[in-house]
Amino acid sequence: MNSKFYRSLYRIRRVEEEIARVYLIDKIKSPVHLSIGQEAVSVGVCEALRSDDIVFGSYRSHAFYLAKGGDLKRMIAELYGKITGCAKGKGGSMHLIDRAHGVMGASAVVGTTIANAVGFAYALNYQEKRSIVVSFFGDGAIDEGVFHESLNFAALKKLPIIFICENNLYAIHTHQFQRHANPNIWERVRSYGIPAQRIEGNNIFKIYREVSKAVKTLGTRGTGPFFFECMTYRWKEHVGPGDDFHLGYRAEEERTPWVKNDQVKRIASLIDPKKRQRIENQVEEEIREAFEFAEASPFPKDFELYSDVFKKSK
Amino acid sequence: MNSKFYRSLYRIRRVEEEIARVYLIDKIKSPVHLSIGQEAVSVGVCEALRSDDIVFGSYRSHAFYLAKGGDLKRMIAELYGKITGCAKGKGGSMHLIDRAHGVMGASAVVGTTIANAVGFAYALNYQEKRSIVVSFFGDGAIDEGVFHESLNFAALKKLPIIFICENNLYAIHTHQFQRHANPNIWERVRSYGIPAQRIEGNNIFKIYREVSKAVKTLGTRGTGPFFFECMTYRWKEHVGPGDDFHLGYRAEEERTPWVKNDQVKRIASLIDPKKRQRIENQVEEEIREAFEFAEASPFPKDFELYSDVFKKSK
Amino acid sequence: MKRKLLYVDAIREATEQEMKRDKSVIVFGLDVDDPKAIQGTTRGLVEKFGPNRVFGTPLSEDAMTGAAVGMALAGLRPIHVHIRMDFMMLAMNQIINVAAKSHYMYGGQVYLPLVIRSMIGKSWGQGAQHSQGLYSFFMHVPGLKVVAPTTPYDAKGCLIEAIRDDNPVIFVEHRMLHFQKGLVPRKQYVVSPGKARITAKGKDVTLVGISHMQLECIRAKLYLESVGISTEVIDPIWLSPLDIDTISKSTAKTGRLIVVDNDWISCGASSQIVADVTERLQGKREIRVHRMGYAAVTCPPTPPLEKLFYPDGPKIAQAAYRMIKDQKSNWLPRERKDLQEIEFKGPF
Amino acid sequence: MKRKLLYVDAIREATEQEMKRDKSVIVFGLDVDDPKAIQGTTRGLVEKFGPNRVFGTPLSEDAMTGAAVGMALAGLRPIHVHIRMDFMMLAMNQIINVAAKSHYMYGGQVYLPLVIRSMIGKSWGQGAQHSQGLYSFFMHVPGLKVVAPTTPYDAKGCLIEAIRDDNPVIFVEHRMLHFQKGLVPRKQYVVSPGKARITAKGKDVTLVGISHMQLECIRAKLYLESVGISTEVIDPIWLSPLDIDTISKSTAKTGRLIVVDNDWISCGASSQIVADVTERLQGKREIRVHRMGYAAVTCPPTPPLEKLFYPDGPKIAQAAYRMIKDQKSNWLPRERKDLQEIEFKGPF
Ligand SMILES: Cc1ncc(C[n+]2csc(CCOP(=O)(O)OP(=O)(O)O)c2C)c(N)n1
Ligand SMILES: Cc1ncc(C[n+]2csc(CCOP(=O)(O)OP(=O)(O)O)c2C)c(N)n1
Ligand SMILES: [Mg+2]
Ligand SMILES: [Mg+2]
Repeated sequence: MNSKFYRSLYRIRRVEEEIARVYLIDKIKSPVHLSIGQEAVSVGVCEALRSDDIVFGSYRSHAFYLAKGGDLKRMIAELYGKITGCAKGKGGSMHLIDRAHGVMGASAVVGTTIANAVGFAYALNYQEKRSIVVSFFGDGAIDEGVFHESLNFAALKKLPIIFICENNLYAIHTHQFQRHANPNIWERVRSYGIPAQRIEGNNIFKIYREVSKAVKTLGTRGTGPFFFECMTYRWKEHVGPGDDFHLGYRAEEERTPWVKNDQVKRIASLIDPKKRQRIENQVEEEIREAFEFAEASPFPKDFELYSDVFKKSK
Repeated sequence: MNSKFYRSLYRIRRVEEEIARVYLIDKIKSPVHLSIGQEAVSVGVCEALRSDDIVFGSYRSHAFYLAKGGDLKRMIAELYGKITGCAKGKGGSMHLIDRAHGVMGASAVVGTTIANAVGFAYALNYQEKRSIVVSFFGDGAIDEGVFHESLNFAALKKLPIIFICENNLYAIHTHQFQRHANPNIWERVRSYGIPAQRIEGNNIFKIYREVSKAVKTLGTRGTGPFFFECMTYRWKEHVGPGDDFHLGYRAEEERTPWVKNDQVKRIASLIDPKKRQRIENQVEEEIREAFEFAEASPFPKDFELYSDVFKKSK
Repeated sequence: MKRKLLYVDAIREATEQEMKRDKSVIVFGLDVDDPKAIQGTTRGLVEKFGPNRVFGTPLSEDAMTGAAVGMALAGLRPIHVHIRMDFMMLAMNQIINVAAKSHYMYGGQVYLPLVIRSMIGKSWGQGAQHSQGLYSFFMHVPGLKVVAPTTPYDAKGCLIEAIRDDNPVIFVEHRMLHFQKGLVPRKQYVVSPGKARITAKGKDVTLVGISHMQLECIRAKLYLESVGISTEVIDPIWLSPLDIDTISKSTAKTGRLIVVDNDWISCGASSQIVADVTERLQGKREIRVHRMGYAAVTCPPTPPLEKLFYPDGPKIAQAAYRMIKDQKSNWLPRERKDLQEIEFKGPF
Repeated sequence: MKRKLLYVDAIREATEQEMKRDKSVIVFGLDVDDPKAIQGTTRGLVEKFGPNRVFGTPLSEDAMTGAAVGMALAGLRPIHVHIRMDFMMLAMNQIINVAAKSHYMYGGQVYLPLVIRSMIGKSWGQGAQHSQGLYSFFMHVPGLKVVAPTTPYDAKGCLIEAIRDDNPVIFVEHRMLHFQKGLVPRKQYVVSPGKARITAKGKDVTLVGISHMQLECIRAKLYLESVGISTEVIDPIWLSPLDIDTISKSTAKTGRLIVVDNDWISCGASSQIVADVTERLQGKREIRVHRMGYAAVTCPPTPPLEKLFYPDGPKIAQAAYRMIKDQKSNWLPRERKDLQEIEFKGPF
């Protein structure tokens, strides 16, 4: 378990560090929203899922994409705008997808995929499939009406879905306190009759444990939905590769406890150093290959501009 | 007090009965959404307000328009599509307005005026005016995202606004149970940190008393908002003048207790019969005049089609 | 083949037949399962297919449209119903930013076999917020198909086509067409994009009538007959993709094009069609063009103003007459009682 | 009069001056009070005017737009800011069904002095959901004004005009214009609807460039100069109401009209302008017309496809060249480095 966790955590952290490094040479001509510091949520949740379970998320998409098993090569190629990208270069960093691994997409408009996830869960029920859906979103999405409409419907239909709010305290530079009189997201959700709890401290074990319980319960239909508010923290700027403490909207000290409590280091310390080295070597190799793959891949040809507007029906 | 209540209740009831009667001869070429049975909510609330307080509502607009002091002649003329109507015949029954009496409009799209009311309350605060805003809406509006966004903002800014949900159990023909897993509107609202309660039984005194308390509190700024879920019942069909028990979506027995508990009759029984007769005569006379006024008024002239698209700025 | 159905029943039949054919077709939206059954178009479906396949929803246009997208992603073929086009303004984010774009922005990996049915209101004081067309919004954005059938025959064929199409289709109905009667075959058939219908042959002027305005164009044609003008009338049926060829050809023949829309003119379908035909025929054939639509104001509910708000048979006839004979003519046919009820003939 | 400002600073200055003049002007919207201050356009305002007049909001586009309507009803003159046009799809109900209609449907008794500022994104992988124009939606619906200034001078003058206007104004900015520099007078002035600006005089062809495409049209004009073609360039500035007279007159003079839009073509502003001019000049002057805009696909973020997606100077020049000389010509000017930075001159 620990080595699985570690591989996933380390992989996400290192992929994003590489993205941040490469970003400076303008190979990635796309906004990037890094999850550095928040990886534990994606990993804790996705390790509790089966591969045919489905996840939806937002533009801050790298972590859940990778945690769910999304193809790394195709992700980096997508960021490079290459035809080998997971969306042929037509999505970009904010719209990662990997159907084969249950990553059903991500939206640049806050809140939109919550409703899509709910509809998908309805369909799974209707189709009598065993898989479930996870909807990832930030604390900013709570403010949007679609969040409430979606909760209401999911509760009404008792859908097999788990809502994961990654509460990193900020929507861009605006603190939750500036947006909610009562910063009690989980309580709002309970009023719909949905079991909801807050998980403090970016704690990967706790997240994994609680989500696993919910997944198990959802094995019986008509028992959903579930909701978790996972407290976490974004280390980097909202969009882009750098820090942002100079902006003054938050103090570096606010980050300190989260860095001390870094889940990557925490899990690293729990596994055998040799095993750990092996994992790290494998991941580094994979990352090197992925960036090489992206570099070497061609851009889409001109005709691709006009492909994929409509699907031809059979 | 009782006679004031009675005059207002009786007036609304009788106006709508007249509308229903006249409707059959097609003078009113407009959808009409009658509040017969629900008058106690509008009256109980509006009697607690001052004349410079502001109300917003929905297409089911007759009761709160009249309860707030809206001009009867201009209302009936509006239903008749006449130039003397409160919106010159350009609004119709779903968009009644009377600025002089603080009736700031009504929308045919469910939920929309909730946000408008919140913005108005923000402005009153900013302008340091003493008046407050009341936002009327049905149980159907609860389902809409804009309701939640509006509550969140109103709570955040502690606005001088009272939300009144007229819960008549149905949105058109769909019962609240078919729309909410948990029919606990007031509880949802409390999760925003807004004082909220349900008032049972269409009880005009209770409504008046509780709203009066809220109004008083709002005299001190930064104490809002407040929320009341007022349980009530629509006797007639959703739109139009008739009954609708034949449709089968609700049983006539469901109405029985509400008719027994008719607040018009209840208040009637509390006042001196002579006084009552006088009130009734006055109201009947006023109604007769209003319909005559509407009948006698001309339709808008052709040029009115193109007026009022833009206001000329000075 | 001689069976006549109301438009609403044609919709109902198409839905039922497709639901029988394909278990992935489901119907949902506000009030689809209530006693009025969306003017009858969904009558009986919940009894036949059960409440998991046919269900009413909370008043949540945004999330319910988003849910329809999610269902389509999962392989269902949802039909989501709105009782007014106006209410779709609450669902624009999901339609414009998600539904229209998913196939393209995911590089073709996902597709959305989704139908959004919606209705345009008219008369009886529908007024500002229950009368809008607004389908030009959906014609503007790549990735959506738009259809506005006017006859019961096309209603059935287009709905079946829309259900089978693997892309999001905005299906525009008009309340004044709902109780029109016309021949409708019992079997399933499709009316596909790419072919506008010439509903009347003529040689002096081409009238294109969209949605309910098709009926007004047919009325106009009859008025024009009485003054010796021969009118070609075209129903585009599918607005996106649009069969501009048929309209261009007809205009090349008649030399005159009037597009009558059930919507405002500015940046509307009439502007699109007129601009397209102009670009195509310039340098080849001199033509005259004219756009008609809602008056450029909010829809007023009071009957005398509402009458001025909409194009109608006499006004359309007048515009054609002016174009052909004399721009300054005051000729305006008196409304004929016998043209108040027009039944669609066919089969086409 | 020689002072140069960035577009963003012109916006900021206009806002500040108007807020000083009129206490009823307030500014709110997501992130208006954050450290980035909407590209600097709201920088310093909260310090000057306090958090009651300048405030960020929760992510609630629908309700915040509705709140702006309510504030305007109460006599304030709110400026509500969206950082992308795309996000306005969440606010369509309040804009289309409420803001556009209130003055009319309440018989002129209320009015909404409301400005909605919004930005179009481009490049650096903005992609599907951060790149849309969509202002044609607002040009379609009566009751809204729409303006898309391209120069710092017009940005300031139009914003002041919009703030003082008693009707809802959709104020369209383009992120690629935000850091353009140009002459901007210190004093307050207005740039009112009703007057398009002829930004270059010429005789062979009329180019109308909307928003950022104005810049590309000016580039095109320079390319065309090199092959001896004289171009008249028009910036409509206000899209609704639109000064079609100026465009018509210019087209009557040159005989050729190319409208280059920062949006899709179908049912877009380019269709509207082409159809309008065609209707006006038919029978008077034979003209050639052509519309250009986004390719009819979702905006792809990958640079090579994105380049194909947008019109640009060379492509516009090519279209003009073909219209004038030879439809089949392959002439396409090489991009010139010296045209990469174009600064707006003026004052106009
Ligand atoms: C509907 C919408 N409004 C505004 C934006 C601009 N925006 C982009 S990210 C963001 C903040 C979202 O915060 P949160 O949901 O907490 O996610 P986080 O970035 O913290 O992961 C905002 C406001 C948007 N993308 N979509
Ligand atoms: C946004 C929107 N969706 C759907 C409708 C159609 N509709 C009109 S009234 C109504 C029911 C509203 O119920 P409720 O809010 O409880 O008010 P009531 O009619 O009971 O007073 C519906 C769904 C609408 N007008 N607006
Ligand atoms: Mg956040
Ligand atoms: Mg109700």
